[in-house]
Amino acid sequence: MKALDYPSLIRAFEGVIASVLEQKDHLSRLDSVGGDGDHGTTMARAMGKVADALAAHGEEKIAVLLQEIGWAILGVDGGAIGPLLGMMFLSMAESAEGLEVLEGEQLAAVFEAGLSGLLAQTKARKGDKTLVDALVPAVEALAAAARAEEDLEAIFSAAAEAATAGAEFTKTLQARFGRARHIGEESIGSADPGASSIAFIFNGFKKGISDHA
Amino acid sequence: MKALDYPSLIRAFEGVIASVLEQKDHLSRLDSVGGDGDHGTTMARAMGKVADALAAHGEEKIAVLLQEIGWAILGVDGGAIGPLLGMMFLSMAESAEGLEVLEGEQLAAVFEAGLSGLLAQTKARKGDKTLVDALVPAVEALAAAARAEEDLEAIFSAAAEAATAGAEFTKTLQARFGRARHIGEESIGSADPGASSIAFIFNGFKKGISDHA
Amino acid sequence: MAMKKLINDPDNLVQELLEGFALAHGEQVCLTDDRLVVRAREKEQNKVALVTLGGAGHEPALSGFVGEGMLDISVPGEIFAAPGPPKVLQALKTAQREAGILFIVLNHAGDVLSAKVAGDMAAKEGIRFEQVLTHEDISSAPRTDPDNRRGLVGCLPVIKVAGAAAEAGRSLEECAAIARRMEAGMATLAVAVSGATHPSTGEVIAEIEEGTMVVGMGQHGEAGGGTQPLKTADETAEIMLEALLDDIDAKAGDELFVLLNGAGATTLMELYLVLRRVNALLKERGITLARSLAGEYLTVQEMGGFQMCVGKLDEELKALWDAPCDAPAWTRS
Amino acid sequence: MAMKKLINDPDNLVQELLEGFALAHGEQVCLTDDRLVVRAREKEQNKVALVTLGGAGHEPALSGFVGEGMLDISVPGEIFAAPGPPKVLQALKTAQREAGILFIVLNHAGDVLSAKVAGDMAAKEGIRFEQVLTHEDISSAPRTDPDNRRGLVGCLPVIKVAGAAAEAGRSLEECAAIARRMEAGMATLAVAVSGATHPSTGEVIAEIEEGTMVVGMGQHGEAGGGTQPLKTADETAEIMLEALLDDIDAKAGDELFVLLNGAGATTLMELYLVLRRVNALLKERGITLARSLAGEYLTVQEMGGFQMCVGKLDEELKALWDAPCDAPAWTRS
Ligand SMILES: Nc1ncnc2c1ncn2[C@@H]1O[C@H](COP(=O)(O)OP(=O)(O)O)[C@@H](O)[C@H]1O
Ligand SMILES: Nc1ncnc2c1ncn2[C@@H]1O[C@H](COP(=O)(O)OP(=O)(O)O)[C@@H](O)[C@H]1O
Ligand SMILES: [Mg+2]
Ligand SMILES: [Mg+2]
Ligand SMILES: [Mg+2]
Ligand SMILES: [Mg+2]
Repeated sequence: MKALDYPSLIRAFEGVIASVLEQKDHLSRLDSVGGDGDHGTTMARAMGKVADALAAHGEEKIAVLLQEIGWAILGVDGGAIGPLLGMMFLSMAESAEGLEVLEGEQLAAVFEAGLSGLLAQTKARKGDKTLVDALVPAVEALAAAARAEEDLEAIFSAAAEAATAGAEFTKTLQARFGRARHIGEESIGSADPGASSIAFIFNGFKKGISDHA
Repeated sequence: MKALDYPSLIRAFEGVIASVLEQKDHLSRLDSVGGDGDHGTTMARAMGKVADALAAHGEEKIAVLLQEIGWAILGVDGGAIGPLLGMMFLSMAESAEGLEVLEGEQLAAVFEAGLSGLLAQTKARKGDKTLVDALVPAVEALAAAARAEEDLEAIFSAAAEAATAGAEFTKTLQARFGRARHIGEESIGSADPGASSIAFIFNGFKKGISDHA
Repeated sequence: MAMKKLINDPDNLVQELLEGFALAHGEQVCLTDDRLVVRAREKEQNKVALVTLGGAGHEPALSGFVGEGMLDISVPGEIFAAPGPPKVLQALKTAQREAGILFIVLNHAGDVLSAKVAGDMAAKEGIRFEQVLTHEDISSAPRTDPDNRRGLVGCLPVIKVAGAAAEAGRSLEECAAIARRMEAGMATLAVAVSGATHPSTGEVIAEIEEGTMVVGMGQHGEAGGGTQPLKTADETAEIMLEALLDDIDAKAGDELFVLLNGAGATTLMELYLVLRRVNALLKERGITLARSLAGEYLTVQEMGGFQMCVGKLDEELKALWDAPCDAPAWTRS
Repeated sequence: MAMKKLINDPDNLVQELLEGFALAHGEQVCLTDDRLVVRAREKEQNKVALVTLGGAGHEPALSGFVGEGMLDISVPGEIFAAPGPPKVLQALKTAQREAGILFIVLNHAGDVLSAKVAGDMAAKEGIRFEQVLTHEDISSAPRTDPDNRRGLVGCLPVIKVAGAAAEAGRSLEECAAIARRMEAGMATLAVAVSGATHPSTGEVIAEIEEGTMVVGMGQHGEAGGGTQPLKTADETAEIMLEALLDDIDAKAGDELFVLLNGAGATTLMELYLVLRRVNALLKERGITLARSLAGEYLTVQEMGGFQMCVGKLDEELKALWDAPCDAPAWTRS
């Protein structure tokens, strides 16, 4: 399958919810190193809101669903992660406006719009030990595979792999954004919680799509 | 020696200071059982003030010295014990007004006045597990011996013995006054700190007088 | 539990803290050379003065209650220890006036004894004063045995209404009657959830076992209540409120104040949870929560826990409660 | 360290505490259905409104700063976590007026991100506002790297003077300029002496080794400073004050405010000792302690320690500092 339609987008998000919830405690533990230890809790709350949005889906439109998910995540009182992920999905929604399915160039463009939407919120860039380190390679890999007209499983596999590698790479970095920046060199050796969440999100997309392929 | 003159009163109080200071920690520990654990500290501060009063003695008059000691002890910011002991010595001073030496009936009367002065401050009576339990028998023994015209050593020995027995007896009692009353039956088994101080005070009188007899 | 406190020489502790206190609240209070805390702007001589005494270590109490519409003078003692009678007498002399002095004493052995000695001496010197004893701790004795009830944070509402009455020019008799009416209608209960250390000796004040709480704790960690497993905020509120309402015999239609006084480490957050539940429970009984206060007023160093004080209000007491005041621990405009 | 807190269901914690808070301070604040804390008496529409946002668990901050002469609206988040942008947008909509909104944001990633998203949306809707970021923590970055300085208790004096300016009818530009001037001249440093527990998770916030203190602790127990043996109050005051005066480049003849903000378990007693020493040190340098505050304003649960915030004052800022205000955490008549 090459085109992402509404039902598969639903399944993709179901995959995300499962993947992130499984890692709740792990994510909080990562955040305890230099942050306030709440990342898993916040992500879990965000996933609860996403689940509500999925359950409530009225209009079967990709852009509407993405927008509702974006707003749902923005609505989580949860510190840094909500505005970042929320704006990512809102920006994806804007770019997906009017589309019935996402494939090839359009799929790439929608995720790239999500990335830009997130980057517009923060000065953090690659190397700053934030979720950006996982998201940038993930979206690059996804876009490349989509433009190469690979099928959905391959596209999301590539993205998941890149996100995982990006999150892994943050272990070597020193935090420069978010609460963890305040511990300086002590942050080296441990993965950034936000980057890890991105990895679990893309792995969730992949699983959601493959399981129902 | 039968008459307590000014120099021997000085020595008696020097004995009191030494005796009480030696027991500082012990007294605080007793107060920890049901009180706030400060009795030793407060008594030590009171003894410091008494020492200052002894050192400053201008007029060599018994009543003046007793009054200065009373005021000095009243001036200690130390909870229950200051007003009680302070008023005891002030009352003794009043009764000793104009006397050059204390002996026989006068000695008895001065200490009885001290006891009354203290009892006027509180509703506590014998059996309530307070310093009254040591002071009443001590003054009774002292007065009886003084009236029997025994010599000073015997008089203060009798008083010290009675005070010690009175303090010891408080172990069997349940506190009904002071902070310790709030622990109820738990106070049984441990001596009352104030009563113990009275015992150390009278033992101090005795030692101060005998050492220089 | 080792002491985790930022202090200097323990022997200067009270003097130093009072100097800092006077600096922080220079618009409201002054520290005199004889270590009395007095109002920055003296009250008119034709109005009744309010004086109290008590140990330090309970900041902001009691000196934090000095100011317009509240106390004229507080006589601080040492840490947890009453000031000696000479200082108290000095305060009564300083406050002396024809209108008289309302002399508020919390029922603790040291305070009462010191107040008695100083009061007897003041009376001999012809100083006019009325003493009001606060003793509203229901854990230390039943209502029928008032001598054995400790004075806890209930002194604060008493000082507030009596202070407002004095400021309004009411007579000594009237001020005393108002203070006594407030006092008679109120009751306090303390709960402790974690201990504290004595700032001068470093010794532990009240050891509270892990996972438990003690209902009926005294103002200095004196035991006196029942140890029980740590409860929720709602359950704790219920246990305490019920006992207090019983004591003051509160009935549907009554109007009450509720004062939640943090012991030191317990957060305002927790006090707000308790207050919320208290309000709901009062509603169920048809009682009105007419006034409330939540904060740290009379602390026990860094102890965890709080005191709940409830009391009956009538129209006059409410008006006095609402009158302006300007003290470090309570400002109303 | 087990949790010794009186709470109920952690999931309702913030809602419950806000309900209790609104009950306790009903004369000053209201809690709206959309969980904004607003003033009980609305400010005139022709005056600039002040809005801020921030996590809960720091009581009385930030909602305790809502009231006459201070904030119009605070948007509480979850415990230690910023509110999401929709709520913040709602606050900006509620406060919307021609005079404009002064939007005060503490520099923490979550707050800043939420404020940006909400602000961008509000701007699109034509809502007029100016954002002022507070970032005065000298431990997190040097003055040359303002993006990386956290916003600590310095928000309080900024809100005070800007709130007074707004109340006086000053324009949005003027209010913003005043807020920025206050902000630019101030610096904060925190010290922690004992840890705390997170009230919803029960997890330890900041483990502080026995007998040590950490200078440079963040608002939520984030590390960042140097661990050193626990010092006396005087020594601690010196270490902190010196670093702060350096940062703001204070000189003889300057007039400063000093704000000592207890973290939770540290007593007022200790804060008074520190203030006393700060005053002496300033005197030595020919600097005037023009205003001071000591109390619990922005806490970290039951953490032991405090924040010292110092800042430059001029005649206008002093007058604004002295203006009346009536908020739960700060009342001046
Ligand atoms: N300014 C920022 N820019 C980009 N990412 C950020 C920023 N601040 C935080 N993050 C990301 O958010 C993650 C922490 O999220 P979370 O713990 O939910 O928020 P908070 O730090 O507010 O508690 C970090 O690991 C990092 O990836
Ligand atoms: N009301 C009272 N009447 C008689 N004695 C009392 C009374 N209160 C306390 N005491 C005595 O004082 C002793 C405690 O003294 P101390 O510890 O110095 O005072 P505080 O209890 O104020 O700390 C008690 O052991 C008791 O003997
Ligand atoms: Mg976090
Ligand atoms: Mg004692
Ligand atoms: Mg405190
Ligand atoms: Mg506190």
